[in-house]
Amino acid sequence: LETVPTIKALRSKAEAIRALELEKTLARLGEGMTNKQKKAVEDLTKSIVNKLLHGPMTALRCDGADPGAVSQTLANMEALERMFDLAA
Amino acid sequence: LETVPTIKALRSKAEAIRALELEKTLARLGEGMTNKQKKAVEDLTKSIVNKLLHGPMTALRCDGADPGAVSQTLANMEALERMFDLAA
Amino acid sequence: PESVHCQQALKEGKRLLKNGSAGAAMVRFEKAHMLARSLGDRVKERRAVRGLAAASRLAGQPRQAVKHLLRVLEISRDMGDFVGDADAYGTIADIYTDIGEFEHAAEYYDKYIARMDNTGSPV
Amino acid sequence: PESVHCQQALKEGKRLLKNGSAGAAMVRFEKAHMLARSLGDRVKERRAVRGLAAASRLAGQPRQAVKHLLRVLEISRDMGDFVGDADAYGTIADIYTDIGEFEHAAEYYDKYIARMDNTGSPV
Repeated sequence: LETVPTIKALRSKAEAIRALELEKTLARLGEGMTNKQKKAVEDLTKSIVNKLLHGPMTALRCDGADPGAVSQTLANMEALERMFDLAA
Repeated sequence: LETVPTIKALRSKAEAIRALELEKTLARLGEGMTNKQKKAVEDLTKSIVNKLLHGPMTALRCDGADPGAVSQTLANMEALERMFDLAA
Repeated sequence: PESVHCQQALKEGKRLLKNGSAGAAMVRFEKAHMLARSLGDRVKERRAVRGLAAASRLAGQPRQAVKHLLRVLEISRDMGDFVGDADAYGTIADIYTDIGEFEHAAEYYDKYIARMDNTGSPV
Repeated sequence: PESVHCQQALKEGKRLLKNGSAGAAMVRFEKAHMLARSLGDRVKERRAVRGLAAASRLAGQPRQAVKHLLRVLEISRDMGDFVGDADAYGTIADIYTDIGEFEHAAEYYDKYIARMDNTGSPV
């Protein structure tokens, strides 16, 4: 459960990047695109981010049953906080 | 320098995800898009991936001068290999 | 014409959300929701409910927001369109994190993680 | 007409690359390169050189591939278009990694990392 705020912070960091880049692209060429196309591009950005973050997110979740797994999950958490600059 | 193969493995993992998702989207709606639009969508996917990976990639590079930094870089490397399943 | 009004209400709701006007946004999304239901347009209905969730969250009504997001998941199931499910589960978990209910948050993050690798198909 | 031939050669080159036909791809990219230069079309010229880099790499000519990629970076600098620079530096580093020259790889990964956070502007 200690990793819950880290999951949220990592999600929000990734979402900020995704939303900003998408907005810049749509501002530049959104005029000539249909709503269906815009939606597909939005879904594309979401699925790339989701697939990329699947590994790190999984590494932040563990059952807590096995003490070895707990310490590894905490190591993963610390590494992710360092790497993605997720100071709480 | 020990982290060099990890950087390559992480790049290639991310690129595989990006290219596959982009291809799926373009196959679905590429017909109705101009070359300029396709290029912009491709650039969008690249810049999202680059911005997301900037932190982890930076964490894999260090001067090697400071021994504390070296051990932290190795810890980052191990965490990334676990999380992104980058078995060499 | 009703469809145009609905579209317009969604658009205004979104703009108000961005401005931080939770109450005014909620009114627009409620209108859009009503119109979408009378039109039988499930895509717009879902967008309206998603808007209601965001407006509730912004207005400091986290439990109401969760309720709306669970409704979003229900509509998606009816439609057989699961693309946004990871998103919805993740947002529910974020809300539980905000209010300190980490057990609930963890439960929903697990559902989020289970869906993030295979967008587009049910798990 | 020359522009169409150039476009076509690029397209065929790409398809051949996908099939793993390095030699045949190289011929197409060389043709595209020549046409692009005679047309003064720098965007197509860069695409052709990028194709030559990929084909060289596939053909087991890593140093040739690096040379082409450095040329891609030169053309980008001339054009003032730096969007693909992180990509090019990263690929050069990958090639050095493949041939075990980790010092060179590290040097180019540093350039790659310096450019990945601000795509579109020079560093």
